[in-house]
Amino acid sequence: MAGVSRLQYTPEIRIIRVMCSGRVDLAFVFRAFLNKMDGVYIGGCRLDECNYTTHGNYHALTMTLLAKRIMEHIGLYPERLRIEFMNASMGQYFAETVNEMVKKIKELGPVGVGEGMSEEELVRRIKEILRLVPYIKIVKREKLKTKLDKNSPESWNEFFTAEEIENLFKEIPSYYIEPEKCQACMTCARRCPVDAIDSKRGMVHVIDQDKCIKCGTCLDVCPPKFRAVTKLIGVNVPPPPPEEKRLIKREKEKEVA
Amino acid sequence: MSDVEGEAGDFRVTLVKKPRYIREDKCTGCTTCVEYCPVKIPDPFNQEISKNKAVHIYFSQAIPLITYIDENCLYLKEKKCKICEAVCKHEAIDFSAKPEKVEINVGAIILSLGFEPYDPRLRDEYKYGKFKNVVTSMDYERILSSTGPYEGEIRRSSDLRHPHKIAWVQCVGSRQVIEGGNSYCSTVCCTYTQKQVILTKDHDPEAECVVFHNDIRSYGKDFERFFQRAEVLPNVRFIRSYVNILKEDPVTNNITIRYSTPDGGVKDEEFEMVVLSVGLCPPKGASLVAEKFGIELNEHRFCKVDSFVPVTTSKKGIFVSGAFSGPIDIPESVFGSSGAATKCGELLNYRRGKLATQRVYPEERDVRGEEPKVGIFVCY
Amino acid sequence: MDVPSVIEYAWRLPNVVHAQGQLFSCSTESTKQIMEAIKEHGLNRVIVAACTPRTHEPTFRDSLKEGGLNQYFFEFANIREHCSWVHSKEKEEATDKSKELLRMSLARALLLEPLQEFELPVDKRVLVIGGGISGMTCALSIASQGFDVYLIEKERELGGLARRIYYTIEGKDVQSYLRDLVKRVYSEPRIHVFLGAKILSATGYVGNFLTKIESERGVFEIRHGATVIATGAQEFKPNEYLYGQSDKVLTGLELEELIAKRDERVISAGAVVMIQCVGSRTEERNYCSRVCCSESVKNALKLKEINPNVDIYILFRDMRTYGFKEDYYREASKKGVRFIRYEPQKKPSVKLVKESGKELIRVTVFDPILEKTLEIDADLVSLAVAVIAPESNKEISLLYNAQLGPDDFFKEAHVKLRPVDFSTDGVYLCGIAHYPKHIDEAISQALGAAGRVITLISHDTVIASGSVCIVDEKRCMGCGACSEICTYGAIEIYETKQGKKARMNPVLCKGCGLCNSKCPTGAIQLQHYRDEQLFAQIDAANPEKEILEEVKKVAS
Amino acid sequence: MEVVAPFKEVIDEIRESGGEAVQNCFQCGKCDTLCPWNDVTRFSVRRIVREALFGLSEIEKEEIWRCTTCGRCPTLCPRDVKQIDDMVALRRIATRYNVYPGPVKPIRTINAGLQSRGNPFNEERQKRKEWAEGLPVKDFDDKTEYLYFPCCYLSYDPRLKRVAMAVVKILDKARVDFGLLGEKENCCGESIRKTGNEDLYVRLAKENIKTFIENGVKRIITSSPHCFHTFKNEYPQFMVNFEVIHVTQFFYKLLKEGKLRINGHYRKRIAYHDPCYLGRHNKVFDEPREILKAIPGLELIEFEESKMESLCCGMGGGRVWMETPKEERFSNKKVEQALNMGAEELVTSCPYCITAFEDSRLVLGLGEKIGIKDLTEVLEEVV
Repeated sequence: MAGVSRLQYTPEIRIIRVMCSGRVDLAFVFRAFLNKMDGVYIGGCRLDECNYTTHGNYHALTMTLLAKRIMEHIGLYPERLRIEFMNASMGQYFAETVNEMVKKIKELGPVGVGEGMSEEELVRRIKEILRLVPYIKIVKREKLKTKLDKNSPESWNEFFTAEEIENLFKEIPSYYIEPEKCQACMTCARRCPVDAIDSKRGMVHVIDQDKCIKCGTCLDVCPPKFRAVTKLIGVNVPPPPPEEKRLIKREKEKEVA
Repeated sequence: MSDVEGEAGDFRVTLVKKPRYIREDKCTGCTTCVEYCPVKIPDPFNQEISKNKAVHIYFSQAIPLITYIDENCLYLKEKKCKICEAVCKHEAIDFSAKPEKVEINVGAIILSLGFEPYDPRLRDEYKYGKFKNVVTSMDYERILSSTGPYEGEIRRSSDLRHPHKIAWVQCVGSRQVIEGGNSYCSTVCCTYTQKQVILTKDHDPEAECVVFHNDIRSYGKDFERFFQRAEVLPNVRFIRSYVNILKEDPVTNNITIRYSTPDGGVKDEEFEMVVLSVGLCPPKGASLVAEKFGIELNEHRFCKVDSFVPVTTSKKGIFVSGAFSGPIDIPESVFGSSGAATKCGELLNYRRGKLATQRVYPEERDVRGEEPKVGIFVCY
Repeated sequence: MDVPSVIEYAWRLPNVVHAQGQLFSCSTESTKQIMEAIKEHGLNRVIVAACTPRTHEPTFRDSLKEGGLNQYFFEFANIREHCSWVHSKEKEEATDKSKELLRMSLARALLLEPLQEFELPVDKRVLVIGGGISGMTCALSIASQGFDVYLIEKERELGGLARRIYYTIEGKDVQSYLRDLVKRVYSEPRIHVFLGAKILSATGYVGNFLTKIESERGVFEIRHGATVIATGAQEFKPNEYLYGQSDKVLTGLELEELIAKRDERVISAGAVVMIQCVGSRTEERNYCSRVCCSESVKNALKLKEINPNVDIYILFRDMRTYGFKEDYYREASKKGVRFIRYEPQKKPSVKLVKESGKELIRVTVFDPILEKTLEIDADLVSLAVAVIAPESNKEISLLYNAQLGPDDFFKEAHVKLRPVDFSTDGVYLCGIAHYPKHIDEAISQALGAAGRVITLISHDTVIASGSVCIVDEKRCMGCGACSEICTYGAIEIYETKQGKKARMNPVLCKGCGLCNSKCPTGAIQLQHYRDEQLFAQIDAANPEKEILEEVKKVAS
Repeated sequence: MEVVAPFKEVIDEIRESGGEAVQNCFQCGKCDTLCPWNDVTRFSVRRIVREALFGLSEIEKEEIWRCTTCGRCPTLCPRDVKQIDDMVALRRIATRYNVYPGPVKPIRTINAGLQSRGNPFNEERQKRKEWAEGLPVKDFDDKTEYLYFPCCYLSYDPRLKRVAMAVVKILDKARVDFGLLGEKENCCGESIRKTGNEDLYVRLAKENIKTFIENGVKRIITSSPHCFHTFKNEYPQFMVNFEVIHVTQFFYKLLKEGKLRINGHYRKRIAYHDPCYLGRHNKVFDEPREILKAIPGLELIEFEESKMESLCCGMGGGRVWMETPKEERFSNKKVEQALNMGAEELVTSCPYCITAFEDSRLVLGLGEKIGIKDLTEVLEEVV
């Protein structure tokens, strides 16, 4: 409607179309910041006026609230992210809120620069978040489903707390395959959704920590008789055994024999 | 519609299409002509609150989204001007256009003439047109709209200030056996008023809203909850009393309303704006249409319908949908229109699909393995 | 804005083999140009930089089809609503922004994939659940247009609630209308009636439902393309105002029956009190039952007709005789029916008294205008009880994924735009299963539902969008985050050898993509809006990035 | 909280007395917002109607005597409750039981006067024509075209006699063939009927009708809108139809036909007050205004509430005979309004209104500041 009504607003924004605000992924937000976008504006339908029946806008809302806390956590101004709910006739509202946001962001300065962060540091921190998106989705899954009270937006801010995010990042687990226990059965590798497990027949399996999304599938599926996968929290993952030492015992014995 | 003859299954209808003086195939809706047009007119879509030009787009979501030239055009009136023709880059202006006669042959007819909002000028007591800040709900609807006369800001015409205390007067022209009124209830006003109250509070959370009524008729699905939603808003009052729109302050143009209290007294209260919740009247020209189509009207001059099948008129092959059959709201209109359509289907089923043709597309090219080859087309 | 410079910029973008300006892209002439350019330059992606996809996306997709290209290779850059119109005073900025939007579109376009729309066969038979006036009306209309209808009714007789209604407020004879309707249903060979029916199971989706029923005629499996829910509603039985304790206290329908039968109690009654909003507009049932005000007025007028000397008092909160029914409200007043308003905090009270050997019901109610409490001795008290949704709605709701509202009436897909549809395709709604309404309104809606059904089943197939979600089973960890939020029930989690996996029913998917953003692993992707497509578009917004190298890699 | 039961006998009595329309009421309260009493005190038409619906009317209270029958509420009542009929019905019951509360007591004397001498002042019949002595007016006979019916007030009241005289002078100037019936006529009966004394009204009316017929009256000019209203709208119940015309209508007609010419100037700012029975009840709004507008030098100003909304002077419905405390008189308000608008004279065309306004002028001590005139008096000065 802003367009049709020829309402004038500031030209800094670039609109990307999705069919539902619920489609806006946590990763999209940080991907935008990674690309030096100074702000992200999410426009959804008015709450309880979902075009589908899924009420994706409520999900977009919780996602936004979470993203804002994460931004704070990594030292970005949360004002760089904004969600607004509107219907097709609210062109004026759209124009106003966009103008307001752009003005605010101009005050904050370019992303990272405004926060006094070096470019490298900014990229490093955002990339780290992007790497953890699957983990965050898994851990906060229940909470992200919450249908907040649309009549008390003042309470939304408290939905995710800084402390909670603090803990979220403190408790990041790592999964590690204990070389002594691994029997190279390949179950975990087959089931790993992101192909993060280096598995060769007869060789101790190794989790590629950069690829790992911390879903814990390997831990779940490792046969109980082996119990080779462990979940580590707050400790560094031991380095994988060197290639030459990866041959499992059984195979070694075979070789010796 | 100038003429209709024939019977169910075979009607011949003659239509006269008024010229818009704009070539639909050439106009891009760029509105350059509007910019240059020297004739300012009260905007018919914005209830004549704001101005538009003699050449204009009817409203921002009009289909097609192109201009038309109305009868206020200097050239049409006095053969002067033609500035629009000079500025139009698309050669879309066509003053030579003449009314076009179109004859169509149809098997069934659906009358969806809609309704006419009640004109409160019919009675002095409403002070419409007399007190500056008394508006109808239709006016207010436009005032609330972002494409409205004040671009979505609630303003009043006397001083263009934002009114913070607004009264709604219900049953304007409805539920009354006084001359110039309608005896029936218009069904939609209670709920649209609640909507307007909610939107007003959205615009201005501090606003004080008072609705004067005699019964709240939240009879439709989810209407009761909607009413409660409006009712609990801070500074919103629903007062059970019809009112007397008493006086206008000569300086502030505020309006004093007198209402009755159940204890046998009255109270005077001043408002910055008064909205008349006008009812629904039969469409203009209903009698003429009825005569031409040979259908009957009811005692309220709405379309007379079969009391069990409310989409059926008194004439075979002619159906009715929407508010022409009586005051109804949008959902009722929508299923009624679907109902009218199915009645046409029943009537014309024996020749279903006879006029349809299948479209054939060329076979789809397999582009797998091709390097992307992009074509870009930019529209001026 | 400066269109030539935008075109010039377009030529500099990678993989662009053709760029041109058009005066009016959506004109027939221009779309033909696009078609020809596809053939001439062997285009396999088309970007139109013009207006909003809301209006013309179908037009251009059609041009691609005409050009022999999959329609999903089309991408729109909205440089009108997003640039020229909203930045009309900043020509330079608008031009630059257009270039960037074009670049972003290109990035996405390179990653577009051909998608197929599904053509699902449509079974032309229709199941109508509920043999009341709505169900019968709907069935008759569908059948008269040449389609078979299975009309199932849980009772052993057709007619529904209308069997208990004798006349309308306008004075029309409901029973004879009903008899005629039933006769027409039975004489219509395309309507197959099943009485005493119970639904055992229901599966399927738009165009292809399979419902198993048990009825007087045994167990049947019915294949049908569309389902109409016309299950009606029922009368609320109150436990206040001495209902059930005194035979002088009746519901509105019970009174109507006495009136219709010219029962002696009605003919000899000296005073009748009607109490409105019994069980409606309460905390428990926070809705207005819509019909009761007019029903009471109707009964009052009928009573006055039979017995002009009877005193009638109608105790109400708001009289809701909307529309032309207002005339009957006024008529009732004129005939001496007394209307007394009560506030919910000061509900009337009812007690049994003996007055000169005669048993009476004494009703007391506070009149806010008199500021006094009125005491009325009545021979009969009629309660305008709520119309309530039957318990069985819940079951049917689950069987057909037909949503219920907060009061357990069926919930339409959209109040105004789709008032007889469900958000589940192929399932429709009419009558008082939707909400209490008068007979004419129910009929109107029943015909409306018939119209919607015909719209579906008059086609041999339905087309489902290609932009639906798909699951990459390898990447799926079976966590269920997707299926739990899909209100369309399009995703199911099932067991495989590799553990639990999500499975998509593309027919049910509406393409909102919520599941996509819930999926931790990216296993579920909304086609046409895949992660990498949107990432590419986001990345391309970055003016510093030498675009598209990465994208090109992925694309090829 | 007081508990009451509907009182069937009273309900029936009200209905029989003509108050059936109370049952039309849907309690919207519109009447109370329109009623002029609510400008000066607290008064609820709605409640009286409601009480009547349940037979709970309190006839011994002053409330049922308040209504001035100004006609504002019935013209805008959405349910056609006919408030005037309802009020009269209640007064009929009170009259039947001879119940007149304090301020209404004078009605008894009025009744006596009307009964014995055909006028509310209990003045001698013979004096009815005294005012016309020495004026160019003849007695009405069956050859006379118009009967001029001046009303009791114009006949006996010293202030209002001047109005009657003015009428006669104008008629004479226009060479109208008219005459008086003098002692033969009775009060028209309008106001006594509104106090509920239907029998007396019927007697007065019948006597008048008899007189009219016997004397060959066909056309009647009246000065009082009350006579005008009764002859025109109520006497037809006795199956007679006289051609009734109000002086303002008649004078306007004479002016238009050129039979009457305005020669003089009248350099004053004038506010015109619409009498309820001329305006609201009979829609005679334009003729008086047209006459005033035709007078050179006269500046006509309008009240904020005029025509259909005109504020009643307070004298209708028999209130002219009842006692109204000073602070509750509508006429005081009206005179003040006129003064505030800058009017030099308040002009109207009803004897009751003039009585009320003259009284207010006196009570408010505005003797010098504003004049009160009948339109006839103004016209007489310029023709």
